Amino acid sequence: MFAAEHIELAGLVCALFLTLAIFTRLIGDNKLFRFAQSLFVGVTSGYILALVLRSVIWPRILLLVQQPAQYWYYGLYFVLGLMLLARGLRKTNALANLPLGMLFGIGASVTLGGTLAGTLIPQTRALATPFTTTSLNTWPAWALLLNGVLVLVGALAVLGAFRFTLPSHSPVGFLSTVWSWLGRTLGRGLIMIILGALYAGALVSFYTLLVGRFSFLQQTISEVLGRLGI
Amino acid sequence: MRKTIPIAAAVICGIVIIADYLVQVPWLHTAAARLLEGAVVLAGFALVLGILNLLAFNFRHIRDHTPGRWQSWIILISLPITVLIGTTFPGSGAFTWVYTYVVTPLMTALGALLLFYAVTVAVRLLPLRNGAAIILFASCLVFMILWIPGISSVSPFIAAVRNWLYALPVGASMRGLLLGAAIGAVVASLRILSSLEQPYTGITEKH
Amino acid sequence: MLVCAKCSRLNPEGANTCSACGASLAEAKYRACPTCGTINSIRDMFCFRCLTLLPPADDQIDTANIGDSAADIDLDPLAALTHALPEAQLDFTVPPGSSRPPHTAPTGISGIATAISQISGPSHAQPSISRVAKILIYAGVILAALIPLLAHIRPSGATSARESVYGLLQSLEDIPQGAAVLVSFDYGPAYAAELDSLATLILQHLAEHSNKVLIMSTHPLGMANAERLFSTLDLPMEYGNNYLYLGYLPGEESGLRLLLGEFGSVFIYDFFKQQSLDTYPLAREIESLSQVQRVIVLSEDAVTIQRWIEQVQSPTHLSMDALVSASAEPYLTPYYLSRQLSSLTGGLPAALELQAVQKGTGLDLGFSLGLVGLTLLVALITVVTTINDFSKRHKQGR
Amino acid sequence: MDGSVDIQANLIIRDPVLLAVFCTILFLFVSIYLSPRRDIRLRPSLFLFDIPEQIDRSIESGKAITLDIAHKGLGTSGIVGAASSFDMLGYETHRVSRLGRCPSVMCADGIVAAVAMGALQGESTCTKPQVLYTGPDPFLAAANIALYSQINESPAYSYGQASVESTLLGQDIEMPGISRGGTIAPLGGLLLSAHPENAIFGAGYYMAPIYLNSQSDAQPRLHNWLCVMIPSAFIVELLLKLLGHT
Repeated sequence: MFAAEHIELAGLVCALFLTLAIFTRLIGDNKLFRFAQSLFVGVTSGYILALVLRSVIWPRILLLVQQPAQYWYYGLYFVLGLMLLARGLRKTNALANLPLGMLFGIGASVTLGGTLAGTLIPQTRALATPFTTTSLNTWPAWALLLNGVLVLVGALAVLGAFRFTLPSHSPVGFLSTVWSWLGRTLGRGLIMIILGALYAGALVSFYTLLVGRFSFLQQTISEVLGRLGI
Repeated sequence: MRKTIPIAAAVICGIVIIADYLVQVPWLHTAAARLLEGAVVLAGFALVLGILNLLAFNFRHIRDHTPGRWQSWIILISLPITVLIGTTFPGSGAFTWVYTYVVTPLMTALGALLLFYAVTVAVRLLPLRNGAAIILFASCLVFMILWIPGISSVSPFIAAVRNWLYALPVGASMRGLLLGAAIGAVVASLRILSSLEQPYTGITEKH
Repeated sequence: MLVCAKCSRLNPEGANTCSACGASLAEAKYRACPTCGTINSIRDMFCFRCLTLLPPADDQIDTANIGDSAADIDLDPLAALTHALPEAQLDFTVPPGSSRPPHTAPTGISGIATAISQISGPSHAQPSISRVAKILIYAGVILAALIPLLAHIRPSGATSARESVYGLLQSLEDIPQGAAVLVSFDYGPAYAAELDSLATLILQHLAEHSNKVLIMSTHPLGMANAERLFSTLDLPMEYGNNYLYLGYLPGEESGLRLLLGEFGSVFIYDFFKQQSLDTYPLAREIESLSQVQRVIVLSEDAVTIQRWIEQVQSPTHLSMDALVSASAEPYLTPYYLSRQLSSLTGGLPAALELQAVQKGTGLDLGFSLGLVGLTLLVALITVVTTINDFSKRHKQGR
Repeated sequence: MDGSVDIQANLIIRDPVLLAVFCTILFLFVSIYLSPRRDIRLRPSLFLFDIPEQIDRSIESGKAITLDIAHKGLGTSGIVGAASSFDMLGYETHRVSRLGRCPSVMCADGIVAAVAMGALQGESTCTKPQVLYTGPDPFLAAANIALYSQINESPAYSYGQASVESTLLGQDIEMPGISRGGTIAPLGGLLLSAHPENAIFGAGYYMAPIYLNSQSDAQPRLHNWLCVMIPSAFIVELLLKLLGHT
């Protein structure tokens, strides 16, 4: 058998090789990169599948087998799960409609409840907060008020940029036109500003990842060379 | 039948869970929890279905002698081996080894590559003749400067600017964006729950 | 080259009717670039891909297409950036008889400006120039990423940090001694370089204050990440008594909603030893979220945090700290401003500042210098490309 | 939990505001969908109006039609967002199948993949299932899409929720004509910079289907009403708070 340190050394060399194989993409498309990519898809999919089998499905099978009277509903889930797998074959295709219908009902209601309770209501209420709070921080009252107005106008302008119907000629049409105009001008400008902020954040984030990889390469190369006695 | 039962299932499950968000009734809560757990288990089965699909897809490539099928071979060999290690020796060193020395370097290296592409796309976006791209890049540069660690030590003014930028232009417009997306999600969810939209029964709309 | 709106054939500029189907070309909405053949909107002045100046559109066509509806079309929030149309990248087959004009060399001002502006063009059009620009940019990026490894400057004196760092410190101080904390590692190994330092600082703080830590993940690879991080740290914590790996929670929104119930019914076995949760004293003591005093989520993407807020924070009103990748921080700002998040900290810059503030020392400026380098690189690209763009427009004006 | 407990005694409203808002939205939803059709003038959107044309041209140029639907995920999160992609899929399948071909679909979500499989198997012209599951992680999806494009013919047109990671990597792989709608919002900036041609995000993502299927005028109307509700709710909140304070 191999000693533990040999296995670790093999791992380090493997990690080094795979990292460099991915980085060869910078030079151009090549076989080495494609090899690494295929391996990535195979191993990672396998890893995630093993994890799900082990931590989601297997414990529930055990519970069902050990205490069928208490955990009978797991049996129902497994039947539904097998029906979902029937989607893979054309003949049994329609069987999957039932579990999928269930999943869509659950997914839509969870999204609906969560969005209402967690985003739509609190964020709308937060628009009013600056107008009613007096002891928020050291800001003077007029600055707080101005800030509140600007936040309100900004948020409504961005919302106005996502209107999908043209203003009608009804009495409310005028307000609608103004809102659309606000969205077209201020709203779009603000969208560009946040896109810039997101872009900057992403650059910083990816920069950190690259620096992390470079320091990994530096450490691993010196460690591998050290262990090999070079 | 092929359509009615799934639609009924979707609507009933939806009503039970949404009711649990609104009111607190013990038996309703239990029913909702059972359904949610079912969704978690079914999500696991969906992954199994997905992986089977992936295997079938690659198997077809090998059978059809597609050029580049050696890549499919790698997937078809490495995937079952990893699953085997993971399920038969779950807590073993072998599984950890696979994670540490194969999955991690591959994923991190792919992540690190992104910086090159992210910087390069700047070149592509800029030569648009309107002011929008200019605003985007000006804002990007300002925010990048504000990200530099220790920049607040240079002057208290910079820290104040950063706070203001996050509180006002970013905070306000992001809130607008979130509200817009939330409205979209609410409308789409209601359409599914009211079975106006039923993608799970197969393609319904004919154009 | 005008694209017939009816049959998509290419017709020479100035033609009135399509040579293939006879439809009027006044309806045409797109035309092909004479240099690279890319299809552009008829309203565009420059080719989207190669920046060649497009011939001025016929007045008649302009009015027919733009007319009154121009303002409406621009209503699209992104229309400002969407001049180039998706067909731009489709390979249009040029009908026989009309051959593509010979490739003409670009007439940019300086070599590098042209090179950089050409980079996104089709590689077969100007491969050599494009490659030079690509190499320059890649070299710049590599150089910027090497600075933190080479330069280690640590000035004396304390560092002052951004507000979010103080917010996080305050928020951590508010956790009572010995209270139960749920930490979710919702990031994969790809973002470990960014979030590991923050995770380390949090875990050390919790260990020092003898908090009870429950660890879970909604990312398939998150638990393995947490395990790896714990194995590298030498924390005075005992498994099962001070900390516990609850495990991986799939199902995303549904899973998080389920978390409001008892832990034992969601995570049947612990992740580490695959034993029933009841076997651990910590799990017997803390059975559900109602006994947890604080939720700390480390996440690589913003949507995960949003989901946590929507499904867990809003019904329970628990205090929640979000430690995210730098790319996600702006997205979550409204939640911080509305107090749904107790603190919001993003990226390695915040982690470095947090370290410096905690130790009361100066900051290692290596990373800062590298980021300055990257900013300069982006600024350089911006300036060069814009100058090139303006010079082309100027020439066109003359 | 005893099933025989008195429901009345145990019924507690969790959050009165949530209940009120939900009831208002439900009322709006029902009344708008029950009311007679009205003429709605949709805002012209270059991207969305062009979809039919894009599909036809892709077929003419002999490229594969590929949809990339659903963001990363292992659960129910992608479902609502993907619902708008299914309309696109139905539309596209119908259009392509007239020519005896079948679109390819890539999904990063197993549930969405299952729906797409059913949709394609239901079409008589699609002999082989053309759905590729790309895995629950954005990097996995990116690698998978890349492999797909290297083995197969390159995808020509794609629509759906995409993560920045897979978009950026996909761009480098030079998939011709890849064009994606944004996710619900994250990192729109990068997505946009990778594919400025036609990124849509935010509310736009959910509204895309109405450009394909003008049967329903109710969806944009409901959307508008909900938009109007936000300033109204702000005013109500402000009044309530001011009255409560004074």
